[in-house]
Amino acid sequence: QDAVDVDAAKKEGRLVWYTSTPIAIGQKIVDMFEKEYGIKVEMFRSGGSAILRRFHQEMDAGRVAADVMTTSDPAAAAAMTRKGLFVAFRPKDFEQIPEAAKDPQGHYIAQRLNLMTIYLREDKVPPADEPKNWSDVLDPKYKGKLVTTDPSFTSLQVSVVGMMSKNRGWSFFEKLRANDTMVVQSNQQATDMLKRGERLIAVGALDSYAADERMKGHPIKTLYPADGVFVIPSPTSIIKGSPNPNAARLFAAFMISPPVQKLFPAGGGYAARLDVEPPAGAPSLKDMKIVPIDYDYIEKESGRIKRRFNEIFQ
Amino acid sequence: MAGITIKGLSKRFGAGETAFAALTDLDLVIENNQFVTLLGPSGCGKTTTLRLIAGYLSPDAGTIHADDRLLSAPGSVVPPEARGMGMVFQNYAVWPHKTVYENVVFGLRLRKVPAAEARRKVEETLALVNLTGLESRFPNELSGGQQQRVALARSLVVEPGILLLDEPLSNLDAKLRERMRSELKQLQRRTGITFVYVTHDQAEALALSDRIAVMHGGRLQQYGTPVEVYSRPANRLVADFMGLVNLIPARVVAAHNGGGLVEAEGGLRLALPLPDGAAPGDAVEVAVRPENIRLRAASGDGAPCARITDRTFLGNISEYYATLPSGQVLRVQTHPLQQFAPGETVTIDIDAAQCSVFRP
Amino acid sequence: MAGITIKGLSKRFGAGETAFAALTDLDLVIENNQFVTLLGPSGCGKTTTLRLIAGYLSPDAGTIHADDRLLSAPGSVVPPEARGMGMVFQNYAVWPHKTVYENVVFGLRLRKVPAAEARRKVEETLALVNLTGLESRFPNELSGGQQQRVALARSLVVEPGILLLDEPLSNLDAKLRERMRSELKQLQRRTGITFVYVTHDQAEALALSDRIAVMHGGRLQQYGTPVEVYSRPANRLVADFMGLVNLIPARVVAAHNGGGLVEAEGGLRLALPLPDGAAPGDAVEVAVRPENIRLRAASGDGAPCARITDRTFLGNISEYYATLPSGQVLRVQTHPLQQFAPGETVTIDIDAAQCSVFRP
Amino acid sequence: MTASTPIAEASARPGVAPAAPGHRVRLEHVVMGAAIAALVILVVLPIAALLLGSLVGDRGLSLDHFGEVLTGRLYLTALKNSLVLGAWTGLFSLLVGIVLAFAVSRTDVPGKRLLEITASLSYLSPPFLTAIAFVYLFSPNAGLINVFMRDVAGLPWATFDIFSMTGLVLVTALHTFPYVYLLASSALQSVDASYEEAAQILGASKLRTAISITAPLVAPAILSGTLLAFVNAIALFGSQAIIGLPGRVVTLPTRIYALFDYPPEYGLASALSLVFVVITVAALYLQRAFLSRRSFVTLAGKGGRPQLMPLGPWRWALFAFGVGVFLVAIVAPYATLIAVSISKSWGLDFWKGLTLAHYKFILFDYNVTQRAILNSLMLATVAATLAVLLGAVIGWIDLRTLIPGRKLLDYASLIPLGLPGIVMAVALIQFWLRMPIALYGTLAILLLAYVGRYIPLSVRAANASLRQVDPSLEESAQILGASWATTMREITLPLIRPGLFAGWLLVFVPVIQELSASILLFSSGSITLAVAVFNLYETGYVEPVAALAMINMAIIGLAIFVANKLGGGGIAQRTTGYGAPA
Ligand SMILES: Nc1ncnc2c1ncn2[C@@H]1O[C@H](COP(=O)(O)OP(=O)(O)OP(=O)(O)O)[C@@H](O)[C@H]1O
Ligand SMILES: Nc1ncnc2c1ncn2[C@@H]1O[C@H](COP(=O)(O)OP(=O)(O)OP(=O)(O)O)[C@@H](O)[C@H]1O
Ligand SMILES: [Mg+2]
Ligand SMILES: [Mg+2]
Repeated sequence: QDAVDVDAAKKEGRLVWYTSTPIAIGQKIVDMFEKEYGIKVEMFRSGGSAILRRFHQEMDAGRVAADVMTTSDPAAAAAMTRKGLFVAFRPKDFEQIPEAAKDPQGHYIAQRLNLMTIYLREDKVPPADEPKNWSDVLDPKYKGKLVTTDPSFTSLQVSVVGMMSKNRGWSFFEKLRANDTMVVQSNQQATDMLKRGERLIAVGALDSYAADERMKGHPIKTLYPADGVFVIPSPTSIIKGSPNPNAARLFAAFMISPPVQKLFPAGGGYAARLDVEPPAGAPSLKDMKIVPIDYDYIEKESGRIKRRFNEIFQ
Repeated sequence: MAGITIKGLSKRFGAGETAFAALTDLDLVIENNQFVTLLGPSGCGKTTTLRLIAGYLSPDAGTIHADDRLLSAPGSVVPPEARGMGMVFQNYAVWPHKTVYENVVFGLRLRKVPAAEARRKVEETLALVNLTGLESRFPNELSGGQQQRVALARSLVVEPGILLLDEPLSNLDAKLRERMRSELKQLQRRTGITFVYVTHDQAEALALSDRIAVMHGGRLQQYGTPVEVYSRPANRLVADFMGLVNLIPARVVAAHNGGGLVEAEGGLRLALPLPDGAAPGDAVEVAVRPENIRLRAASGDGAPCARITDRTFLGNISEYYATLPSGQVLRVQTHPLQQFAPGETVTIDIDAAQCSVFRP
Repeated sequence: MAGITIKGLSKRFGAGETAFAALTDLDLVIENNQFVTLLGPSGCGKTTTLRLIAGYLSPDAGTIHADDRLLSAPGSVVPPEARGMGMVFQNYAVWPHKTVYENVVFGLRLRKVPAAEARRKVEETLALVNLTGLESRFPNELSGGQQQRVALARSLVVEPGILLLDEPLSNLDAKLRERMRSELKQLQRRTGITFVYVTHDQAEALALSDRIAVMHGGRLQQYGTPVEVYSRPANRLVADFMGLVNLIPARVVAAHNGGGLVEAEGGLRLALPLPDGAAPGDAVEVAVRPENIRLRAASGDGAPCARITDRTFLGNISEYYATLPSGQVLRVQTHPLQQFAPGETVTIDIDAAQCSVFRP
Repeated sequence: MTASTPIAEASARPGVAPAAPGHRVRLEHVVMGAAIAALVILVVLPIAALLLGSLVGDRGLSLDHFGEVLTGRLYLTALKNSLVLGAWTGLFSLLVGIVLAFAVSRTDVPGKRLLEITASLSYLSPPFLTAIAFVYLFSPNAGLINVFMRDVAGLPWATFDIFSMTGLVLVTALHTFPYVYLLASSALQSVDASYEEAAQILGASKLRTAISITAPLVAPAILSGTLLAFVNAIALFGSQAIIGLPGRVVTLPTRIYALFDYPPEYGLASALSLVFVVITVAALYLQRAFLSRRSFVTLAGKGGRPQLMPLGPWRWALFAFGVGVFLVAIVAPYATLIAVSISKSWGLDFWKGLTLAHYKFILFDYNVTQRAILNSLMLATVAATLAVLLGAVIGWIDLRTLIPGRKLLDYASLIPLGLPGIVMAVALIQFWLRMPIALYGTLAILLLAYVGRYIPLSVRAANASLRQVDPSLEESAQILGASWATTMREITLPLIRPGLFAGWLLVFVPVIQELSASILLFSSGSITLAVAVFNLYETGYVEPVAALAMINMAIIGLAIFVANKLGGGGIAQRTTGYGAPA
């Protein structure tokens, strides 16, 4: 377990956090941290891949702006670890994070877990019509009711599309296309389509947004397909050579502290820590079938995956 | 070919306090086949009159008849497209996107003249204005004078009874202008079309017109032949506008039946026709044109003397400033060969028959 | 006050095939205190010459000296701001965002003249051009003539040795123009500044200048006093440009020592000065100005006769077209009171001493 | 005032000092050199970098990227869609713009002020906000208007699918028609009435005159506006992402943007961007070629004011059309955005959940907003100022000097007009990532992008106002002894000040809204308002997005107001009407 020098961190006084954490939760984490330590956090919130692109461009330009980075792309995190861009850091409670969601040396540690599932408008889809597993959505009775996200703009979806196509072949998506599935840029847009009733079923979209809307009172129900959900960690890393290394460590440690971790289930998502309860009314991960993800494959093939997907859906 | 009768025509612009009477109570009879010019300083209402005749404006009072047809009256105006007139604009308004041929044939197309006949007519008209061979040029490939002839041809080809021209020569340089002037005059004589011509150049008006309507401040000042308006101006305004004029303050010494004797300060005495009702003792102004004063070497014959104070050589004319003993300065124009040096004392003869007398 | 000496000045515009010689080999000596006019038809290179003198253009060949200072030579040009000249532009170029006072004082400010002295000078200059009291007006609150005087005052206040004027009167109407003309002339006499004046109006040039440089096609045609260029034109071009002229084809009958006798078709004989080397039998052209032909009632005294074919009343002048038996048409100008009717046969007298003879 | 014949134009051009070589260095040469260098840095180098980037592949220099871009089905479809979108948008802009322009400047249609406001507001509204609003109104199943038509009015055929090429064209055209409108109406106002009167007195009816005389005379302006609409239409990223993607209408900008997703494919993106540059440059070239052939057209003269065409009952039809455009282009999107911004969560019962919480969130709780607003205001102010100064110098070089290649400069300054923001951003990234200076990720690179992207607007504005200042006004200062700098400071700049302020606003407004370049170039410290809006939208916070959008418009309105107060008035009246030959 690695120590954190709180005084040095306070002396640095600020840090820059690149993240794709949903804005409201991200903002809460920042506020809590600032309140706790008096250290200012400059949050750069954008889509997961926009964060990565920015980070890489800055690296190429010889500019390390970020101290801490949280994305939703474990494949990229693993690759960057290999390139030696991150600091190895094992904070307090490191062992509470599942093996699959962290680097053994602590180059990256999951901040939360993202479930890519199916969810739907329960007021408009009768229980009898609910799809039970992924291939059910190909049924023509769902024609014109489906929405999914574009892997070109949503990195979580790259893993879903990559593994689905690897396991089931591209015909799955061709049929999805034939079922007049709408493609949107982001998970939130998918939720939005459901909220307004434009589409009724989101296929391969982030569950926590559905939960968030559910809490606001929207009749949206998450399904956990029998043939497996995708669980993708959002890894947090400390950037090597960043301007505020101590504040970065303090923040990374803070990220997996119980108060922060409890924010996620409170917002409908899954915490990274094993000792934090799942969101209210949602099943525990132990009770679901989880599709294993081959991140090496995803990383190597991502360009091809996106292109193929777009060719099918254009 | 048609005549125009204008009765009591008035036009105001704007309303309320800013209303401005551009034209007031104009009476004008323009006879068939005549070349009539509206002449006056800028802003006197010439264009307004022309646009009323063309039908672009509707009068506030008065009527315009062409022959016996009522064209304009307050509230009922035959639109320009139904008047069968022609108009040549100051800037020619030759359509830049049409060739010469297309410009000229436009009016015939509107009249649905068969193509072959239209072509023949356009060719004839272009020949009339000396533009043969330029049919397929665009206006930007023509000189100013040629453009003006296109504008003319375009108006002439539809054989209007009346052709309105708004300062068509004002954009040309002196030489071209002089040439176009005589072409216009000949054209009018040849076609017999009634021309209503607007200009503020008195030389142009004198050279071209059968009759001149001198306007000022929206009112007609005089309507007459060139010689009448130049030599017998109805008032000071006309005298002044029609060319250089010396105005000599004088006093009536004797008056009889339309004529009389006046005396200016310094003893200059002239026997002249007098305005009606002039009585001895009245103050008047005598208007003398510079060419009606003659200079000769000083002689003791009792004729008034003057000293040459300035001299300007103008080519075909020499102009002198001759100062009378009274201090009155006279402008005199002579043949350039008749030379006097500044400082010289000369005898002056004033052609009293050519003078006009106005009450100041 | 300074003179200008121009030697072998040439200027071309464009390059390669489209190159155009705007000015070719100009030699001109402008003496101190003179009023010199560059006169010629549009495009003859007047403005180009003026802009070369001002330093806005650099010459391709030749030099310009002011007194003994070299101002321009190919590749080395003193910029306008260092020449100490003044210039009045055709459109006045009065700065619309500055008041009359600010316009005029600008040059003094640049010269760091103390405020009090600057104010005094501006006031003096404004008085000189009759603008006292208008100091705080903006140009849009001035008439055209007043604007022009502001432009003049602005140039004069810095006491330039040389004042360049590019068609300063061409935008004015006839009456104002005539007035400004005499004001300009008086101003030049009073200040003694060397004026270089550009115009294409020959009457203006004749009225104003000490010397006139007549240009055509980028070349100097004649440089002389107004009377010289009008009455003794160096060539046909000058004769034609300086005013109306009758060109009568004729043949030399006898020649002797600078003079001789020519005979035109139809038996018109004139004793005239002849160009050098003219020999009997040579074809020549005799140039006669309209005012140098006199008309009188037909007489049997052997003088040539002609028939009046057209007549134009121009106010201070009457113009006749008189056709000789040979068919040659002469334009004749007479005093308006001397009247002949079209169709009438008259006797003509040509003032041979005023004629010029050119080889065709 | 009069026809600008080639000769008149040529002789009105003063020969400025550069004609005399070998002199000591003068200030004007330094300034002009700096302006040229700036243009090279802003426009030429990034494009060169783009070219280089597109040629560098895995195996050294190759044309592989172009090969893929020009054969891949994905890219060809995007290309085709972009062209189709541009063409239809151009056509619609043409129709709407011309009808409104004609109505306002030549007829007695009532409510002209409303039509004018419609056009300016349409131009000012960020198109991606209109797109968001239209998704709420016209998404096929749940769009408010569609629901109303289908379920309440019982008119299922009267529904409209916004997620389609048609929808995209509609939304885009609402933003681009003002180009045609503005250019056409100013041209219509400057057509000398005597051209029309000449046709009338020959017997042509009003309609005939309009068709065979007026329309051809203003054709150059209309064409120019249409091409601007075309070029802008294909460059707008925001609306194409929001409406195009769900409608499976993939376009070049969305394709390029996707190629930038992690891991980015710079080579392909650069090649695709160049395809874009070629299209837009070709369009601009066509436009210029067409216009230059017609530059002889003589507009404006000493004629009277044109008469207004009495339309009779048709005026009400035209008025209804104008009101229709107003409703669709202004009322519908703004009403929607306002409604969304004050609803607790869109989709639930609207009247039960009215709240200002979203305004509070974005203004006070979400710490990005304030920074974004400050950044945007600062960037827009600085960018507009720089662009205007640069534009003034470039315009001056073009109009007042004889420097060889000055036309090229003018052309270079026009190219960015056809560069979609995203392409500009790619070019800048390609270039500045290779440079030793770490510009990337700073406000400076955004500034470069903005100035570079909007330089055409300020150059045009400066050019137009310089044209109205007769060169002799400068020359007369010169001959009195004023140096170049003095002449500029005392004469030229004060005279073109109103034009420069107009140009300033012309740049300021789009910079505040700029999304497509910013989205690639911003970083944590340099986030801008438009990016903040888009980020919120991308992560689904639609209600705060709507609130932020309203704040965005408020800022733009305020900025325009302030700039007008500072720069308008007074001098404009004094200088207009000062007749100087064009
Ligand atoms: N549409 C109008 N509205 C207001 N005033 C007008 C209008 N048209 C003309 N005027 C005014 O009416 C007066 C007469 O104008 P008009 O055009 O007839 O003058 P003009 O004699 O043709 O002068 P110019 O020689 O300058 O062309 C002028 O004072 C002018 O300002
Ligand atoms: N900058 C230029 N480029 C090309 N040609 C020019 C330029 N300036 C003048 N010219 C040409 O040089 C010739 C002389 O021009 P200049 O301006 O000196 O004529 P001008 O005698 O002043 O005529 P105007 O009376 O019409 O003003 C003209 O044919 C003109 O077209
Ligand atoms: Mg008029
Ligand atoms: Mg000139």
